[in-house]
Order: sequence, then C-alpha cells, then structure tokens
Amino acid sequence: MLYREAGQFSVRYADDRRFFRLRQGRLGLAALLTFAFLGVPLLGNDYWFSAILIPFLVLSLAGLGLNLLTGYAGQLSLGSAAFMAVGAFATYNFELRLPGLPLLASIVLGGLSAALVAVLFGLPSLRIKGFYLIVSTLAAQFFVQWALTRFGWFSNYNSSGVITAPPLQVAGLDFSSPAGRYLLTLGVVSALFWLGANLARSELGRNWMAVRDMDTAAAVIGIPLLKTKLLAFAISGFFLGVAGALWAFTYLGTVEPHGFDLSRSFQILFIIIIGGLGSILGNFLGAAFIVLFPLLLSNLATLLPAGFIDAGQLENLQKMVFGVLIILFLIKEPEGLARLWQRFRERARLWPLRY
Amino acid sequence: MFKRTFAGVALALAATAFIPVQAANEQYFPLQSYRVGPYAAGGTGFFGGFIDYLKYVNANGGVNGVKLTWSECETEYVVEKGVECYERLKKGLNGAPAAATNPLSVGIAYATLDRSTADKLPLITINHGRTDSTDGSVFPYVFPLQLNPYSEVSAIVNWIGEQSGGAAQLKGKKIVTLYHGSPYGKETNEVLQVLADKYGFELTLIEVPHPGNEQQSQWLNIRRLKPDWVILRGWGVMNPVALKTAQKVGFPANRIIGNIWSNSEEDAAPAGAAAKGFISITTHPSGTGFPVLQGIKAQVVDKGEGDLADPKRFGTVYYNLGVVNGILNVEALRIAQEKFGQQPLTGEQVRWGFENLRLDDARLEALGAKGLVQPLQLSCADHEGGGAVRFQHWDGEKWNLISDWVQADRALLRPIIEASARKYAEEKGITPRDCSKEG
Amino acid sequence: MEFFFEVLIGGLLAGVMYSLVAIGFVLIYKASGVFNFAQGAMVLFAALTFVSLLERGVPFWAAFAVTLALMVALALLIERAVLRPLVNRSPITLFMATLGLSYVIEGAAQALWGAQVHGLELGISDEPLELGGLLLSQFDLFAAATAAVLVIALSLLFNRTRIGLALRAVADDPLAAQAVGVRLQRVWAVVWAVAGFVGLVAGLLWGARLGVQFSLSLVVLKALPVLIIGGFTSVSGAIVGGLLVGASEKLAEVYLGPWIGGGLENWFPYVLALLFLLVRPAGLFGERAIERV
Amino acid sequence: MSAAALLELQDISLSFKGVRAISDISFAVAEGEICALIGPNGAGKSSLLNVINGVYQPQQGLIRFAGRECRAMRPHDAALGGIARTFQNIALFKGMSVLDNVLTGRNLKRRAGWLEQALRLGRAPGEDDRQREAAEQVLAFLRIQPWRDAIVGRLPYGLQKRVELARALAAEPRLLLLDEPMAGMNAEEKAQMSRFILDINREFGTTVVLIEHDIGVVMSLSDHVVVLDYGRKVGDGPPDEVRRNPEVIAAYLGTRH
Repeated sequence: MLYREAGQFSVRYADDRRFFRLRQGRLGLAALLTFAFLGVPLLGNDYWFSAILIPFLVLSLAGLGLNLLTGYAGQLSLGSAAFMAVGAFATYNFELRLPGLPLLASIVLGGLSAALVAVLFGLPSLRIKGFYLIVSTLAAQFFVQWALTRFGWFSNYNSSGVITAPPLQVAGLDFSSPAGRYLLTLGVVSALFWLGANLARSELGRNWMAVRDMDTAAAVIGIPLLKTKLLAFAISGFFLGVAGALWAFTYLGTVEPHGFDLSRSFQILFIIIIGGLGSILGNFLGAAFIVLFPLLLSNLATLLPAGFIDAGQLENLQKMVFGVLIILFLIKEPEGLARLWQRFRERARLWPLRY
Repeated sequence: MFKRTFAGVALALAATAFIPVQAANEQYFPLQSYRVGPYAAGGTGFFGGFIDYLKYVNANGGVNGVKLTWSECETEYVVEKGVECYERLKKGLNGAPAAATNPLSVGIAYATLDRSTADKLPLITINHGRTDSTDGSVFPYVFPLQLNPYSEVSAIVNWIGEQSGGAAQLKGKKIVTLYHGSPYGKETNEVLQVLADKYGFELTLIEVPHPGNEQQSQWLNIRRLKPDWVILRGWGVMNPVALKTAQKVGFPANRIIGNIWSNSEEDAAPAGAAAKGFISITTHPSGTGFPVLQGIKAQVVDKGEGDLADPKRFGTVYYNLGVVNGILNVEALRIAQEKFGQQPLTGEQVRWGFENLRLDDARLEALGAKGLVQPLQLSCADHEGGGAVRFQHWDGEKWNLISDWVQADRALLRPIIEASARKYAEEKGITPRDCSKEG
Repeated sequence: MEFFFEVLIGGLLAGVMYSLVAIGFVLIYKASGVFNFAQGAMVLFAALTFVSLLERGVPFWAAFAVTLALMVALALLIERAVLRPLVNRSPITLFMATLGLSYVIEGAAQALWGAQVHGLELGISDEPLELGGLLLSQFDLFAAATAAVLVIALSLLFNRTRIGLALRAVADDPLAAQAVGVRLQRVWAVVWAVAGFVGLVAGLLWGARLGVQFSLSLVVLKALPVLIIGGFTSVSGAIVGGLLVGASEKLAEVYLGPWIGGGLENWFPYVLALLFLLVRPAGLFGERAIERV
Repeated sequence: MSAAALLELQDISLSFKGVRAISDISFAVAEGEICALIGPNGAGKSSLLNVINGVYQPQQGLIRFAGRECRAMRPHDAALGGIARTFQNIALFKGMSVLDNVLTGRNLKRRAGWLEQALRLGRAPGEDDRQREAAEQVLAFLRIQPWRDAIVGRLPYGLQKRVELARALAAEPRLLLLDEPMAGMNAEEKAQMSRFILDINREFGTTVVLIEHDIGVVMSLSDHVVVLDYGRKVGDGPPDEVRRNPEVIAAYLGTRH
C-alpha cells in the first residue's frame, strides 16, 4: 500500500517528464538527498567517508559517464580511465597554472579537456563500428597514459610523476576534512547526475538510443550520426574527466598516471554491466556493488577463525566471483541490478495484494 | 537475493566500524599486505619476513613486555585498496594502538602520505618512496629508511668507479640505464644526469614500456651502443625479460647491475641460465646464516608457525627485507619506549623513536643482524639514515655477496632533495620544522 | 643498414609470437563469432598448469598431456556454461562475457597454483646466432618454426577433415550449417579445445621467453591490434598482422623513439591498427559486409 | 514528365561489387499521389527505395526531389528534405518505448539545443510540450495510444509495423516511402493498414511510394504503378494500364523472352 498510485494523474505533459512520476518517489528522493547532505556528515566517521562513500560516489559518476556512451549510445569503450586521467591532470594544471581560478572552475575545465580528448578518439567511430571501436578507445587508454608519464610538464616535473591535490576550497570554505571532501564530492556528483538524467531523457538521449539500436534507421529519420556519436563521446568524456578529478583530489588526494590504467577502465565497465546498461540508477547500484562487495568478503573473512582462509585466496575468490557475476548478469539479467530493483518496485506497488 | 546481500554488507561493515575497545598491553602493526596480483611474489616474501620477525620478538617476550599484534588487509598493490586498508586499520586493534604503516608500495605511500601526517602515524617506505621525504623537516611522518632512490644510483656509480680503478676512471665510460616506463622508473633519471656531468661518463637512458615483456628493440639499441655497464631499473616481469633478451643479443649478464627492485630471486631465477653472472645491489642480503634468521628458524619456522607458504623462500631477498623492516620498526619502538615508558605507544611517540633510531655495529651484533642491516642513524633532518648498499652476484642458483657496504655520495644529493622538499612545502603550504629545536 | 635489418628481423620474429596468440582468437571468432578476450587468461592458465606440474616432478610429455586435457575440459566447460546460454546475443555482450571469463580463469589459475614466478626451460639454447653479420635468436627461430608447423597443421585440419568442413560451414552461415545437420555445439567445443591447444603452445613459448607469471595474460593486449590489422577471420591474416605489428613497433621504437620519447610500443600498434581501420574497416583480409535494410 | 512531379529518377544504375541491382531506371512520382513499386523478389525494389533516401548511392543517374537535383542522396539530406520511410524488416529502436520511438521521428522539428534541453532552459520546456502534443496526435491517428509506454521490442509484429509508420509520420514528411508495409499481415490487418495509408495521403496530402506484393491491395490503393524486373523497369502507368501491359504479365507469369 506504500506505493499506491491511485489518484495520482499526470494532467500536464510536464508531469509525465518528471524523474519520478509518483509522489512517493519524489518524497523518497528528497528524503534521501536531505539525509545524504545533512544526516550522513553528522553520523559518518572517517572510515565511511574516505573508504566507502567518496569512492562510491566517484565511481557512480564514472559509471554514468561510461553508461551514457556505452549503455545509451551503444559505443563500447575501454578507455574510460584515460579520460579520467585527462580530467585529473588537466584540473591539476589549471589549478596550478592559473592561480586564483576557483576549484570548481578548474574541475569543469578539466572535464572539458577530457571531453576534447574523448572527441578526438571518438572521431573514428563514424567509420568503425561495433567492437572494432575498442581499438580506438584502447589507443586512447595507452596513449594518454604514456603521454602523461612521458611529458613531465603534466605533473609539474615531479620526479615521480605524481600529482597532489590543491587546497580544497570552494567559496572560501575549506573542504579538506573527510566530511568536507564527502560533501564536495556529493555536491558535484548530485549536480552532474541531475544533468545526466536530464540528458538521457532529452532528445539527445533518444537519439543516442536510436543510434545504439539501429544506426541506419536513425540516419534515415534525420539523426545526424557523427554529431550524435561525438556528443556522446564528449559528454561521456566530460563526466569521466570530472570523476577523474574527484578521484584524484577528493578521494585519494594524489594520483599517478598508472592509477588510471586499463583495469580501472574494466572496473567502470563492470559497474555498468552489473548496475544496468542504459540506466541512471544502475550506476549507483553497480558502484555500490563494486565498492562494497570486496569489503564484505574481506570483512567476513576476518570474522572467520584466523588461518581459515588466507587473504590471497580470498582475493582470488573475489576475482572469480566477479567474473562469474558478470557472466551471470549478461546471461540472466542484461539490464542489471537496476532491472532487479524495478521488479522489486513493481511488486511493492501491488503489495500486499498479489494482483 | 541482492537485497539480502546488501543487508549483509551493511551488517558486516557496521560490525567492523564499532570494534569493542579494551585496553591491552599490546602494540599493533597494521599490515597493508599484498599476496595476489602481479606483484604477489614481493608481497608474500616481504610480509612473510616481517610477520615472522614480529612472531620471533613475541616469542622472546615482546618489546619490554609489550606484545606485538598485527592484522592484514589485502591491497593487491592497488592504491585505493591500500587507502581503504589504511583507513580501516589505522585506529588500532582491540585497543592496541597502531605503531606505523609499511605498505611497500610507492602508490599507496603517496596516497596515504597526507593522511599519515594528519593522523600522526609514521609511514615507513623502506628502500623506496618519495626521495624528498628524506627531508624530515617537511615530511615529519615519512621515513624512506636505509636507501632512497637517489642514494641508490649514487652508490651504484660509486661502485662502478671502484671497479674501474677509481672515480676518475669513470670519465668516458658508457653507461646505459634501462628503466621501467613508470614514475618509479623515471625517478632517478635527473640525478643520473647530475652524476654523469660530475664524473664525465656517457649516459644513455632507455625506457621499457610497462609491463616490459617485450624488449627486443631496446636491447638491440644497447648492443649497438656497446656500453660498459647497464643499470637495470626494473620491476616485476621486466627483470627476467631483460636478462633473457640481453642473452639473446649477446650482452654479458655480468655487465648488468640490477637496482634495489631488480635484486631478488624472483627477478633472476625465471631467466634461467641467462641470469648467470647478473649483478645487483641490495640492502638486505639473502641467506640464512645471520644469527637473527637462525633464531627465527628455531623459534618460529621450525615450530610450524612460519608465514611463508613455500618454506624454500626462507632467507630469500624479499623475506630478508621483511626481516630487516621488522628489525627497524621494532628498534624504533624500543627507542621510543626508553623515552615514553614501557607500554603501548601512540604513532606520534613511535615517530620520535624512528627519528632517533640509531643502529651501530655493537647493536647490530647484539641483534644478530650484522651484515644484514647496515649501520644507521636517523635524525629530524635525515629520515633515510643509511644510504649504503652491498653488491651481490647470481650464480645461477643463489645470490652471493661480492662487496661490503658501498656508500652513496649523500652530501652531493642533499641539496637536490632539499630543493624538492621546499617546492613541495610551498605547493602544500607547509611550514618546515626547525630541526635545530627538535630533541 | 645492418642495424636496421637486425631490428627488422627481431621485430618480425617478435611478431610471430604475437601471431601465436592471435591465432587462438581467430579460431574462436570464426566458429562462434566471439571475440574471446579470455584467450590471454587461457595462455596463462595453460603455462601455469604445465610449469607447476613440471615442478612437481611430472615428466615433460605427461605434463603436456595433462595440461592439454585440462585445457580441453576448460573449453568444454566454457562452451556449455557461457556460450550456449548467450547464443544469438550481440557481439558486444559476448565480448563482455569473455571479459568476465578472463577474470574467472585468472583467479582460478592463481588460486590453484599460487602467484610465484616460475622459470620455464624448454631446452632451447638462446645463444645469439651470427649469420652474415646479422644477429639472429635461436629461440625466436624455433618459435617461428613452431608457428609455421601450427599453421600448417591447422590448415590441414580445416581443409582435409570432416570437422574442418563443418567448421567452415559454421563460419560461413551458422543457420545453414545447422540445417544441413552440422551440430553447432560439437563444432564449438572442438574449436574451443583447439584454441586451448594453441593457447598451450603459445603459453609454453611465451612462458619460456618471459617466465611464467601473472603478466602472461597481458599478451592479449599485444594480440588485439594484430587481429584488427589481419582481420578477425583469417589465420593467415593473423600471421601477416603479427609480422606487421612486430616489425613496425620495433622500428618505431628505435627510430621514432629518440624524437618523441621512448616506450611507445604500448600504444603504437593501436594507432597503427586505427589507421588501418580507417582505410580498411574490416582489416587486411576481412571482407566488408553490405548492409541490407 | 509532368511538371508537378515531386520526385524524379533519371537513368539510375546501381551495382554491388560488379553485380547490377538496378539498371537505367527512370520514373517520376507526382505530388500527392500514391505510387506502388511492384515486381518479383530480387527485382531491385528495396534497392530503389534505398537509393531514393540515400542509404545507397547509385553509380549513375540523377535524382530530382522537390525541384532540387543531385547525383545521389544522403540519408540526412533526404530526411531534411522531407522524405521519411519504413523498412521491410522492421527497423524500430527496440529498446525504447513507443512514445520515444515516435518522438525520435520529430528530431528535425527541434530548435532548442541539447544543452538547453539538458538544463531545461530557454525554449526547451515549451518545445517538449509541443513535440509531445504532435507525437500524441500521431499515436491517436494510428490508434496506438494504449501502447504508448510499452517497450517496442516486446510488441507483436503488426503493432510494430504501425509504430514504425507512426515514427515516419511524426516527421510530417512530404514523401513517405513504405517498404512492404503489409508483409506478413492477415486480410483484416491489411485492410486496416490500407485505410491508414489512404488517410495519410488524403488528410496530410503526403505523397507515398510503397512496395507491395499483394496485387489486389496495390490496384485498389495506388494512383500509379511502376513495375520492375531484374533491375529494369518493365511497366509504368495507372494501375489499369499496367495490368494490361504484356511485359508485366510476362514478368509475373514467368514467361521469359
């Protein structure tokens, strides 16, 4: 009965366009946001902020970035980490070389730089289709990593090629405590998710899906293929770039090019496979899964008697379970956790009656 | 089903977040270990030696009666896992306070550097880490013990000089450095150039892209250059492949000098016959003859309590590095206890111990570690302390020492380190400590 | 000039090593339309199993036989547990599934045999060979010969046997092949098993070259551009692609490296493959399909 | 050729890797008429539609549409010029809802940029309402409102055909190309689809070119019939005239010359 829809009618088209058509959904979102912005900073501790919530938020954002490109526009990419790296290093350099530039502006500029690089490597997508395209994105992956290591300028000639976070100040407020870094991340991620969700439901989002489902038909009804695909690369690159900047500065506080290697790209791909391709909510679910699942396993292991299973085997086990889950999801539920959640909600709508 | 999983996750996390606190006469070591993944060979050896030494100390009554405890958290050498482990373990265990972290990973060390300073918990990066963290006035909580990367190359050049019959003979020599295409690999390029300018040898820097399983073109280049020496600054699979490829192009292994991360059995043995004659530096010679290793063998390993899954690795390079690391940590603890009392200490107090760490020959003799650990003296300004290496050569089966301790030219390096530390301090807005006022 | 030829020959021989891995890809792609990212993990698994058996005192050929049996069993398992349920799904889905598969195999290999580095000696000396002033590697020549034998054996298998005929039928048109009585599952199983065998051979050679360890599975990243250039469906394409990638990346490293910085071997083959794709979107030996709507 | 021709093809030839699919075909379609392309399988009918809206580029010939002449169309230009179409094997966006499919058909009617839409600024909200309104009208016209939110891939075949027509119609085309709109339908569904096509033609004045195998439907529906055989044109004219054309009869009865 909680999910009663009776009496809630959309009387204007605008009502229908809302993220949540039902009042319950909107109230739920408002409650969740209030809790996230006000409740969590009061209740959480350093461990939760630094080791769970911040990476969860950043990975959700990265997932969203890739999901727009792969889940919505159907362009498979294995170069997500490269675009994150561009975002992180560009933000660092804007902050370093343009003193007085506000942090948020640097992050936005970093995201735009990543968008530019993404467009460059997205250019072949008009001619190359399907998974031949992974060559282009892999080229991005390896080239960017090489260039960032190769040219000292990017890391301000740090002998180790490592960049460290600038002071985290926005509008004169200091955000460098764990709770502050969490709030800063949450703010940026919330804003971008609002934007991303809007995009996915706008005309551009429809065009992406059209290109994904059948690009010939999309061209025939007048959707400009090149522009649509390149916008997907650009916007995906922007989101990933901002995620990279957050990863480097609000999460780790430091990063080297190697931190954005191919396995990071895979990790983000797994987030969207598990969470759900072509779903906004799925990015959160997938990221939550990928952050929490290893912690769950290793925490459970500490509850077992010592020596029962050693840490190494646990890690191998985790790797295997991940692989199995990927395959299982692809076989049983290609739409991922998001679809499972949707099913659950549909059932909740009928509860307590079965029909 | 998934809902239940999430509920489980939440429960398990909640359980770890609220550990019951009880006082105990114990000192805790959070171990960010790695036993799987591409660098597992190093991790299992190092943490095996470290843990076995802690067990050995406990078997002998702990540190002045304070028992040592530890728990492991697998990092897989991945930075964010290391950070998670750090945050999870930094609070101590069952009331036993954490002494210091020893991640044995440059990436993790960098990512926990600021956190360590904020949390007042020493960060030990033995033989690696940020070179400029040697300057303790800017990096009060970071300790690149024994050997930082700059000292490493300086010692190698000094030894080459010795071999050629004096530093003056370095003039006109051709030296190639083959380095791993990563920040770690590039770290010493600048200093090598400084040394080349000073001594007048011809330096060629050649990069091997990560992971380094294909080096044909690099070695053909080396063959063409016909250098007198090749310094191998490798990591992981790059090392055996370098040796194999050297053989392939006919470059003699006894003209290749491996650096501190190219010096283990795991680096040489997979190359088989191609590795015979390979020279490398070490701060922690392999071998089981040192009294302290005999002690560990008698009191830990022979009782079936050793940490190594493969007992054959007892006394190997990585294992012995773990033991050396254990000795240095425990000694720091002991020295701090002299000042703060024989009880579990906070990270801040342990830091004082590290900063006043002093190991002379007599003490090393007493520890049964003479020849295994170099004499060492740290201070507020100097967080490295040693700066010496020994040379060893691979006979196809095992490492044999071929030199005594060779010192780096630390006076030459110090200004470069200080300049770099100053730049960092400015970027971060840190006011360096005045070391003359530290006690 | 001599140096140029040395680099060129060294590159070509290294390219043969890439081709060895790429052939496994081609087989599987031809038969089941799957771009099998797990091929690298299979190479690792094979080499690790073989070397671990050897170290436990199992004689060479027995170890070879047992490993081969294991690879075939693994192949059958993959066919049944992964491929069959995913039949008729998009190539991208299949690709992602093999990504998951590579995690499972890598995890399993390490869980079974541990993470140490093993040396592997095949008893081939690698003293350099001087031929007319040119430097040649005995081991690489041996690897090239092995590859040649393998290619000949494979072409005999495909052209002279019933299963080969069935395979070609399936590669051409799976539905039609089924209609004339080819049992798709059996063909898949055979092909995966053969790919397992190729993986074993590649694993042994690569293992002897690098030492047997985790990063062996990374050879898949070297094989990818080879495939793109050679086309996914042609064994000879894989060979030519391998030679091309090997030679060009070595020459680029030696002659381009000093200009733009060394260490470009990781990305150079990809950029090369990309340029190739822009000119020939279906690779050197692949045919471009006409789009029918 | 009549002056009121909306579409005119002149000497179009198309081949794939040396195999001729279409040779020297010329015909014209007058504004407002329903023109049927008929002929046996493989006669080149679909290829010809693909040439008209630019999916294929012919090697030879001229295409004149709405007074503009070109060697070959591009799909995007065709769409801009007001050509919409459906496909033989339904080419809907299977992962999207019926409404979204129809809305994609209106993408050329948008003025607000993507950023405006994403930020919900400026022209975007008002335009969203107008596009939705237009899409709803099309849904109502083809009587598929009840399935508005259904995912297209899960609908039965007949409905999918109608959704595809709706998507094409949403673009408010001048010329509508229908590739076998009634394939696989029963008599009742065919009658309904014929009705829709006639209504579209009458109410919006849309010119229609369609491919159909059912001669009965063709004769009752079309103003103008073009007959193809082996890539050549063998008949062109009003239905009654074409019906009596001996060459057409030969083509259909299979007596070769």
